[in-house]
Amino acid sequence: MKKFVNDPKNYVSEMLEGVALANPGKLRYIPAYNLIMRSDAPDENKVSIVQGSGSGHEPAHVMVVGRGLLDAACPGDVFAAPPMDYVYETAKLLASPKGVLLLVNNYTGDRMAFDMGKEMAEADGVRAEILTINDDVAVQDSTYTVGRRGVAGNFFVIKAVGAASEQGADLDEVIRIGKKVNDVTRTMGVALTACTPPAKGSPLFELGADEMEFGVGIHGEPGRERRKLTNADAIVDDLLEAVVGDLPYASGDRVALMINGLGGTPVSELYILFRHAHRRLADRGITVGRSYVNEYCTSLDMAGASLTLVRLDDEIEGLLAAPAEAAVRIF
Amino acid sequence: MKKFVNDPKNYVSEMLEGVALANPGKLRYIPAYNLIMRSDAPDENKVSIVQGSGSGHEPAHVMVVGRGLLDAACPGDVFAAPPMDYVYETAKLLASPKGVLLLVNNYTGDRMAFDMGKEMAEADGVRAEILTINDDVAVQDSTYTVGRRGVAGNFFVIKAVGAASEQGADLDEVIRIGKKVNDVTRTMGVALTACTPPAKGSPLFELGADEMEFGVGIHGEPGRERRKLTNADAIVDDLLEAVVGDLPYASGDRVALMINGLGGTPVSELYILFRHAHRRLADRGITVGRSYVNEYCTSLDMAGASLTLVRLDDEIEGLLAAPAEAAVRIF
Amino acid sequence: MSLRHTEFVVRTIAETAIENEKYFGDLDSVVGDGDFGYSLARGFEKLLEGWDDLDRTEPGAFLKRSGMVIASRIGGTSGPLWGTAFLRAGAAAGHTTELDGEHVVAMLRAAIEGIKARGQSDVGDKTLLDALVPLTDQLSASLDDGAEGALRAAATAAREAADATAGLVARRGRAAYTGERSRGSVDAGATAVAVIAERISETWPRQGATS
Amino acid sequence: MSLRHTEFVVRTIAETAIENEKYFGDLDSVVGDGDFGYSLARGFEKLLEGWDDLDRTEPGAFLKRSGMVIASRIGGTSGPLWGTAFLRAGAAAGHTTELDGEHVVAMLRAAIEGIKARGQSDVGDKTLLDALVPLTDQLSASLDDGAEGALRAAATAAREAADATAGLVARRGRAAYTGERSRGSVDAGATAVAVIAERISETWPRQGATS
Ligand SMILES: Nc1ncnc2c1ncn2[C@@H]1O[C@H](COP(=O)(O)OP(=O)(O)O)[C@@H](O)[C@H]1O
Ligand SMILES: Nc1ncnc2c1ncn2[C@@H]1O[C@H](COP(=O)(O)OP(=O)(O)O)[C@@H](O)[C@H]1O
Ligand SMILES: [Mg+2]
Ligand SMILES: [Mg+2]
Ligand SMILES: [Mg+2]
Ligand SMILES: [Mg+2]
Repeated sequence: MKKFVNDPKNYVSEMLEGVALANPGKLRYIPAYNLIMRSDAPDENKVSIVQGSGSGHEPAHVMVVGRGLLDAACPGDVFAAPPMDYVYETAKLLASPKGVLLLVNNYTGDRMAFDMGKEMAEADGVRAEILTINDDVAVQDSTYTVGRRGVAGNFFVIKAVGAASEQGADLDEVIRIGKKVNDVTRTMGVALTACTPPAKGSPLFELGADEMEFGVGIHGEPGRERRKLTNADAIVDDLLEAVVGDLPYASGDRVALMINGLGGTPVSELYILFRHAHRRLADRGITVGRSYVNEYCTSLDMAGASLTLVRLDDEIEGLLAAPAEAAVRIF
Repeated sequence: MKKFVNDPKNYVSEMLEGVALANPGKLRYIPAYNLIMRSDAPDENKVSIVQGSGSGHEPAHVMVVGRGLLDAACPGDVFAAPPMDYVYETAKLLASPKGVLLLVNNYTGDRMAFDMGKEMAEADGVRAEILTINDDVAVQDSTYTVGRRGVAGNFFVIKAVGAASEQGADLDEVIRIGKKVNDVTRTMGVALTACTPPAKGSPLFELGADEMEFGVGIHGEPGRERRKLTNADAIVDDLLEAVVGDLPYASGDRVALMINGLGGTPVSELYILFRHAHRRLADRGITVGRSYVNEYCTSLDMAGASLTLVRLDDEIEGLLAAPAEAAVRIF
Repeated sequence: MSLRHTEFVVRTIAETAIENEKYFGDLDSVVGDGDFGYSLARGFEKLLEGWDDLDRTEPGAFLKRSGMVIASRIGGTSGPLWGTAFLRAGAAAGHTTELDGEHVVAMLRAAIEGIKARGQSDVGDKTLLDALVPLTDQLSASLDDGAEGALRAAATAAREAADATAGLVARRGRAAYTGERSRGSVDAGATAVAVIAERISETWPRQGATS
Repeated sequence: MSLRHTEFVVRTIAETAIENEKYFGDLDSVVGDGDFGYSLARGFEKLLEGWDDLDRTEPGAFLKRSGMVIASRIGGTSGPLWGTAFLRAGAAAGHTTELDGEHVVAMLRAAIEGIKARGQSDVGDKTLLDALVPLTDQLSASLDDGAEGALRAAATAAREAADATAGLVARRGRAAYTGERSRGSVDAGATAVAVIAERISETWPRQGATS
């Protein structure tokens, strides 16, 4: 296993300790609940924004805790939703008179943990609501009641509700905004390699040298179908076809375009994908108003990328442009 | 080859076009010279800061063009220094009455291209100086006159001279600062996998499943020695030993600590390395004043990391903390 | 089934899950995300760590406390599902201190209903239910054969049913995202139920003898 | 050597470099960074693109223009080194229009001095000099054998010397960073010189016949 790791059981806790050590005075780390929170949270004039999910998606979500983004993140183990009492304890610690918004990517495990954790917190008098994110167009909605997965598009929901809560919006308003952003956000991903969970020590599946997985999620699970590997432009064409046709996005729309790396792909390649997506959208009369090219939500060391579109209006664009500050910092 | 790529010959130009498309109004792209520059450069009240190098190190250097960092970057092809006329044209375009500072990582090809390009620009009346960066402790200095390589530590030189030039420092002063930072900066890297240059299509060398290359540079070339793969903490111990002992850094020092990913390693693992380095430095009485955990200078898709220390004083720390804005943006 | 028998069953489940961490994880890798073995193992380790402090006033209370620990300490989908199963089984046991075969069947049915409700799933969705329901049906049908005979029959039924999940398409859990591609490999949760049932059936006689 | 011969030699160098892109790159991968073949190929492609517009007033001018294109369009270490070599050879040719063997040797020596100065390198450092210097020495010693014979002897010397670089430790270029580990594989630049010399020696008779 080509990883920087000690005992795989400590993968998450050692990473979180690193995040805390790198951000003294800004972040607080509570090991018992895998909890990373802003040192100055909760703010009683602000809805607390919390995201939980499995680990292995870094920088999501522990590294987007900060002003204008998340107030706290409580990850579970690698690719496993947090146990419900992590959610419960987090909700209690972040309790604000204005309420707590729990952001949940739409997976069975995550929803159960958050439903149960929220109920327990409410029994203790905490005001909390859940907002479910489900931007992945790779999953055919009808067949499975659990429905579409939440993937990299969750960043836009985080950014928008983070900004709104910072500006003083109340819980209902924050939820309205989060739902609105989720409703106009669509993502599709492709993997060139399988990822290796540290506790497993070997790749989750085997991909031939000339194969790719089309329509992958963010947990290393195989995708919608296996295809022959094509060149970058052809991959973008296929991703765009799936994403644009789904909402659909139409000529005259103004969008945010995100090319998200899945962990093992260098940023240079992401810009090659971005270039072609930008041009093809222009061909369709769709204007890219905001650009995002980086890693936002990964699958450990998986080589791959996802493409996300968000249809912008003045409200959403204003919230996306609002100032914010996260633990992943270049300077 | 598990890459998002079209014709490998267009790898660099398509990436640069993507960078330009993602930053409308902020960056200017001149295809003939692989040139990415701030739209508002040159500023006649400011020394222009320019960095060239091979490509394949992204986000360095084209993605750290921006206010308080580089005014322009002119990369060559993957792992190849830019041809001298790229340097020449870049120096002319960035000419400022206050002068142009050309930052060069210490490699034969880069130095020759910059020496020749600078001479040509000077013949045209451009005031230009070269500052060489050589932070890599893996190279034994004495044996090779070309000396130590410039690797991820170059970020700190860029950041410091970028801030100083923004504050109005003249060329001599900017050079003084750049040299000062370079003198207190040391780096050592380790690779867990070989990288695959797009034009080659296969890994540059083979590494056994239980092997790592210790003391690698950033061009995918093999390192100082091949070792058995150890756990994350043991790797940090060895990197620290090499780096701390070199300057040396001593008890009572205050440092910036950077864990730089080489391209294929997820950020979660970088924080696992950071955690242990932070603790071990504390054991030695060395305080981490500033933390940097991310990709700064990569080798395409190589799995690996480097550790950099910078000894801080008030002047350096102030420059590192000064505001800056680069093309690689999370929000 | 006394408190001692209940402790024995829970401990056997825990130990089997811990010993099979890698096997269960590999099964979950085929069309899932590979964390199932890890999640179960870490959670049941936690249960064993606090083993001596669990409420032992009666079997039902013991199961409920175990369910609380499991639900709150196992992540992923399995924590809530397995925790709910233990909680419901404990509730169905009520305050009875000596549980007979009928009781045990009723407890298992309660656990099944809990999983279905929590997971919004049913038999045929290619989940652990596809082993647990046939196991319970067979146990119920074989009660006249005595504990050992009934357990053996139930374990056999669970194994057969778990193996048969290879023919199903997943409609719940992470594997469901792969649609038709999930056919051809057994479900990790169902196989775990079979492995655990076989272990209980094997070790029960020994345990019975020393009681 | 007339202008036509000079054009022939430069074109042969360019075509050989382009055809051997992958081979030269693989050689540079062993202890270098693998870009040597790519850099040469892209640069010489550029040279051929502007081929018809090169200054053809005399051999020296033609070589100098070629050197300018190479130096400014090949990246990495090779652009400045190969560009310098062509520039110096052109300068050494002066305004002579028909170059004899002595002239050619003098031009090669000038190219060698240029590389040494630009690269701060010398024979024994495991670079292209380790093939180019023996090649030049042998050419000089064999001038009495006529062009074909001298070229054949020079190519053989270059090949032997290039192969012998496997025994050297690199002291210049990217390979030098690996120290002792660079021993055991041939130098990419020296091998390129040998391959090019062999090609010129093979094709010269044909070209000569049609001139
Ligand atoms: N909705 C559900 N209802 C019942 N069982 C389920 C459900 N979803 C998954 N399972 C069972 O859980 C197992 C996977 O557990 P786990 O790996 O913890 O889940 P995940 O990684 O999907 O969160 C599956 O093999 C299946 O038997
Ligand atoms: N300082 C030097 N002097 C002479 N030749 C050199 C020098 N450095 C490298 N070379 C030659 O150049 C070849 C590598 O060229 P190239 O791959 O373009 O360089 P790099 O990738 O190191 O910039 C080597 O095989 C060697 O023959
Ligand atoms: Mg999981
Ligand atoms: Mg190179
Ligand atoms: Mg799973
Ligand atoms: Mg090279």
